[in-house]
Amino acid sequence: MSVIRDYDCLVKHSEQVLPGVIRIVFECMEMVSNALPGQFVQIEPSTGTFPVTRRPITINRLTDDGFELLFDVVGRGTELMGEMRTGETVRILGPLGRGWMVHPDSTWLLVGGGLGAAGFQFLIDTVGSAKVLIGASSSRRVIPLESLSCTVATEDGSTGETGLVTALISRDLLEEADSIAVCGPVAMMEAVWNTIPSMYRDKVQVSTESRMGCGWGVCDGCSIPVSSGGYKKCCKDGPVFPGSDIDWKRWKEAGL
Amino acid sequence: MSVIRDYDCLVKHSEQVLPGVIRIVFECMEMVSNALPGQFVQIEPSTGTFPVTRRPITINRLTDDGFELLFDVVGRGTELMGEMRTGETVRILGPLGRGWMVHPDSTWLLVGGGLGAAGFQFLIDTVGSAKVLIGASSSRRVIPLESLSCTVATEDGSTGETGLVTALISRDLLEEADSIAVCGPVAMMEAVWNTIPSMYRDKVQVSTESRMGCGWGVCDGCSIPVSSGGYKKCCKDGPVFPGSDIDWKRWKEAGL
Amino acid sequence: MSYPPSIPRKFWGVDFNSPVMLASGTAGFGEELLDLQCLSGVGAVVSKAVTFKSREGNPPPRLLETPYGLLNSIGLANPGVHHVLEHILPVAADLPCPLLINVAGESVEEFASVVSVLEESRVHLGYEINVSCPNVADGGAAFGVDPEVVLRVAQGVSRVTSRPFSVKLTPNGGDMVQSARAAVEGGASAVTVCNTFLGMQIDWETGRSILKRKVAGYTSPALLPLVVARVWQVSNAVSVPVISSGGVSKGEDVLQLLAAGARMVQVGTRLMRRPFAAGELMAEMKKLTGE
Amino acid sequence: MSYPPSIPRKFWGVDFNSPVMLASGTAGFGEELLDLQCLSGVGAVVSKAVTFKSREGNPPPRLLETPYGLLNSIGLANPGVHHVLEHILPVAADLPCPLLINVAGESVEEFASVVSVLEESRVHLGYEINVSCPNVADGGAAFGVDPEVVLRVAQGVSRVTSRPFSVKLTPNGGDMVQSARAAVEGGASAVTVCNTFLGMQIDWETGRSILKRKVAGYTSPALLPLVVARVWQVSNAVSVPVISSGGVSKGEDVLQLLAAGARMVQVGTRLMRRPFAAGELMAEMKKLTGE
Ligand SMILES: Cc1cc2nc3c(=O)[nH]c(=O)nc-3n(C[C@H](O)[C@H](O)[C@H](O)COP(=O)(O)OP(=O)(O)OC[C@H]3O[C@@H](n4cnc5c(N)ncnc54)[C@H](O)[C@@H]3O)c2cc1C
Ligand SMILES: Cc1cc2nc3c(=O)[nH]c(=O)nc-3n(C[C@H](O)[C@H](O)[C@H](O)COP(=O)(O)OP(=O)(O)OC[C@H]3O[C@@H](n4cnc5c(N)ncnc54)[C@H](O)[C@@H]3O)c2cc1C
Ligand SMILES: Cc1cc2nc3c(=O)[nH]c(=O)nc-3n(C[C@H](O)[C@H](O)[C@H](O)COP(=O)(O)O)c2cc1C
Ligand SMILES: Cc1cc2nc3c(=O)[nH]c(=O)nc-3n(C[C@H](O)[C@H](O)[C@H](O)COP(=O)(O)O)c2cc1C
Ligand code: FES
Ligand code: FES
Repeated sequence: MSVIRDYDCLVKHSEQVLPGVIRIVFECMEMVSNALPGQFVQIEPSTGTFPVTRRPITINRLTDDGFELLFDVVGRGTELMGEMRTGETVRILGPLGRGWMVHPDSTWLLVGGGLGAAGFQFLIDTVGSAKVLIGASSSRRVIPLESLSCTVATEDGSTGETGLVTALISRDLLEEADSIAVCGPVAMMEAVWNTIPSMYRDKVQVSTESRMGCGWGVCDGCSIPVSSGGYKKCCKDGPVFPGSDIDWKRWKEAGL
Repeated sequence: MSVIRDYDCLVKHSEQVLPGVIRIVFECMEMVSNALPGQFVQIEPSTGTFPVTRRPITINRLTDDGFELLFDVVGRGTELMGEMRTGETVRILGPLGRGWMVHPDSTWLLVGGGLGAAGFQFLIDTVGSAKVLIGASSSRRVIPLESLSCTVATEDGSTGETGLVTALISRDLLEEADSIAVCGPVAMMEAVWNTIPSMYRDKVQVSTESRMGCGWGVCDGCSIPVSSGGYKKCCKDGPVFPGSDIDWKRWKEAGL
Repeated sequence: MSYPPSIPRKFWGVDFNSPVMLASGTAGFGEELLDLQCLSGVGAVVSKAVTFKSREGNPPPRLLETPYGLLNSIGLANPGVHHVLEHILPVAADLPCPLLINVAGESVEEFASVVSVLEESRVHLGYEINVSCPNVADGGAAFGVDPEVVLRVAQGVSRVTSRPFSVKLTPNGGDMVQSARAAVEGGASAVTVCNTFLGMQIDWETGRSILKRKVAGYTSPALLPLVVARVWQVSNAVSVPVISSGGVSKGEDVLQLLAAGARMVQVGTRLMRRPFAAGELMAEMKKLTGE
Repeated sequence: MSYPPSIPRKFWGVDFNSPVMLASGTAGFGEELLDLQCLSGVGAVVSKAVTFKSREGNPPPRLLETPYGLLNSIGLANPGVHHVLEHILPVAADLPCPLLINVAGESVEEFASVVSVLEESRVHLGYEINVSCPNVADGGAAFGVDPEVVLRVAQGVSRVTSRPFSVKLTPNGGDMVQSARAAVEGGASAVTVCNTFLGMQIDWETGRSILKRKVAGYTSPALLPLVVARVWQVSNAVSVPVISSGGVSKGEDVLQLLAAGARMVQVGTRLMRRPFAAGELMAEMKKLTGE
């Protein structure tokens, strides 16, 4: 298990990569030696009193001396994070949670929806080769990914195929993959899950999201409904779960 | 009675005149035509949510197109005010309260303690000639005043006479004055009041201070104990009162 | 209620023009509002508390700002009901909006006595009965914490007036829903939810409270969720309209309280910083709702 | 107490090393604290609530951040007392500081039943009896609002344990001072002042609350004055020590609560942002008091 620590991380670089989507590169050697793909960090958005909790963001990739985050500005916390500038120091707790279960030498299929693909880069960099399918509303929501094989579908057809990411999923791809990683909005993930015939579902892992309090398992605030009944903690038992663990119906009801 | 309005005032200039003492010049023509010496304004220290009340500051002097404030940085509100920069716009309510009762052609004696002398400039500019006595802990607390006659006493002797301002008060000065204006910390004002023989006390006006809510008479938060029993409102009945109105004993008990 | 809500403008069958009321104790009797001309957007003014005899109020300091709010310890300072009737209400007659008189007392009987005297005036529309003050005659706890006492206070007031009145409940103990039900049973035409939460600040170096009465009324925009919850609970339990009081600093806050079940929304502390708050809130609401 | 106060380090005759306790529900059972090595400055850990049977807790979302605080609707999720005894307490045995187990129930009897089972373990020092949860067997109001019920709960617990226990009171109704007295009469060795204030946030456009249970527990640094007032009132009324809970985010806040009469000070929500809050608070306090 990786060692969780609370770091003062230096902002090395910050830029807007798409409208409203920010990339920040932090310096933190310890994270390089500790973090695993699919893990996340808890960022303190401000040095002031509010907000009272941190914000969870998936590690998008590791760099030589730190790590990179990619996030959407959707509210107050991410707005403050978008204002972080080179040279500033930010309090970041991590690496947190259980990432993708990476089996050596396995062939990966990655299915991402919009910003849900944030974090895939780390997985791609780790597993070596992977086929990636990305769905987004438009080209303005397709995050940059360095991958040998990446197919894109946009709802407005502004780039790649026109339509939903589910249309890109073929039996061949499912057959060929040893592991299937899915990450995106709940509705998109459920659609992908439903598209995948049951015989392939054992290969599926999904990365979940929930509003978080602590991020390290103490507050029980981040529950994800699981198919065996009850809940698991997104922050500690997840965020990545076997797809079959999820109770999709109850999760959608949460309206997250 | 002057017309109270809530103005968006432009900061024309801001500087530190003494350690921790700030002078800000605001543009506001309406204040020039309305304000009277001894009146104050209520400043909104921040555009954020906190603090929830404004801060009362005496108008130190009028300028050609606005007014000037002089204040001590003592807490959060004044700290924020000290950060106001040229070109910013600040919400200011005023002019507020009853100032000095200025009788035409009268001879004035002004007795100020430390920052209590803020506001004297406006009075001096209005009454033409006045003798001014200033007491302060050291030269670092003697605010600049343009006056033909100004005597200073400092407790540490760093400028002017060594000692308290009460030592500067002579029977001649009291005799000669038609009006005596006193402003400073409560303890200093009481000492001055006690130094002045009863035969001269009718000439004395004092400028009071209290923690304020509204500043315009609605909240009853700024009560000053008066000698007839009960309280008067610092913001509306004052801040300037005849010295004989004050119940010094009860006022000191307030520990303001 | 349908969502998003439209901005209500009628209350007790009267045209209020705005759902924003100025809270008791933060707008005097309205005279100063006329001077300052800050009545735009004001649906109604609630006067500061009136008692039978004059009260000089608590010794200063009466206000203390904390990092996120304000403590007040005014002590119901007021010149007494007869002075109010003779000298203040005639001036308040110029108000362009309805006036409610906030009535306080130290015994169950005092409330009705104050109202009886005020009945002579035609200036005010109705009353707000402040049962959050300590019941001096009966041990010192606030009237509002005991539904039985609330019932008697409301019945007493009902007996002497046919004007509408709201009972302003306390969040400091008791069961607000039960007290609200008692107020309605006693004849209240509305309930106000709620008066200030008890709060205190102590200087750790000296162990002393700056406010002489130590415990004071605390207000803060950060208390909005507490008020929303109580408005929601009470408005689901009683048939009369709920007037909210507490936590408002933005137009959005007013809309949230309306959505929670309030029919009128008071604003108090915000006036300390923004005398023109009512107009500002209305403008913000209109922008948000596209009205 | 002498002022400025020195930082207390003993409680219930035991060396706590620090007056800072981690509040129930914000520190699990302490296992994660061991992993994270964030126990420096922690005087004691209070576990999350334990009930007799396992409870899966409320449906998500369970947390909602508001502009100035946090709403939580966890619903006492826990694996039940037997699981806690067998699987969790053995791990918590490694904690370098005392552990109190927070006990909840839906009936007066459940509290004592839970404590009886836990008596088998030697890991914990004592209990915190959470009477702020709804009394399902008796109408649904919190146990804590009725001093008579608090007395019975405390007596029930006293009968089955000789370990010290604190009764954690609710600020949402009733009379906290009376409930505190009842707790002491029933044998409590301390009272915790207090559990979360009920709060709610509604989306005005839809009229809906994001949290399914609608009304939730609200915490915020802006509530500190409310907690200070209640700690002061209760500590002046009872002979047992008061543990404060609520509103702490700075070392100064802890000192203020100690000055108000608290003997131990819990920190909860602050841990969401600062897992190392206890150590940070101790460092700030030492700097302020020059210790
Ligand atoms: C494990 C995990 C990893 C994540 N990784 C990324 C990432 O790599 N890139 C990215 O852009 N976002 C990511 N998110 C979502 C991100 O945490 C939220 O967008 C962020 O917390 C919103 O904060 P805010 O203050 O800006 O928004 P708020 O003002 O708090 O809310 C704005 C909107 O965001 C939603 N939201 C708020 N908090 C959360 C939360 N904790 N989880 C999900 N939705 C939330 C609300 O429902 C609301 O609609 C991740 C979330 C989790 C749980
Ligand atoms: C009518 C009037 C005119 C004033 N004119 C001036 C002036 O010209 N120059 C100047 O420097 N100061 C003046 N003051 C005092 C000034 O208002 C306070 O120093 C200021 O409000 C402190 O705000 P703060 O947030 O910085 O301090 P806080 O953090 O609120 O408090 C710091 C200290 O200031 C004291 N204080 C806080 N509020 C007030 C208040 N309303 N009145 C008095 N003391 C207070 C407190 O007791 C505390 O010791 C005046 C006050 C009044 C009532
Ligand atoms: C300075 C001040 C004085 C108050 N005086 C009274 C009063 O006399 N009677 C009363 O019922 N409420 C009084 N209150 C409570 C307010 O009417 C209102 O209920 C409370 O401030 C909550 O609203 P807010 O958060 O908008 O301030 C007073 C509040 C303040 C801040
Ligand atoms: C996420 C969360 C869960 C909580 N769970 C419990 C609980 O199980 N039992 C309990 O007595 N209090 C619970 N509380 C209340 C805290 O123990 C504490 O009393 C409260 O949060 C006030 O302290 P704070 O302002 O420092 O957060 C919980 C609080 C939070 C924020
Ligand atoms: S966020 Fe606290 S347990 Fe997961
Ligand atoms: S400050 Fe409100 S009445 Fe004077």
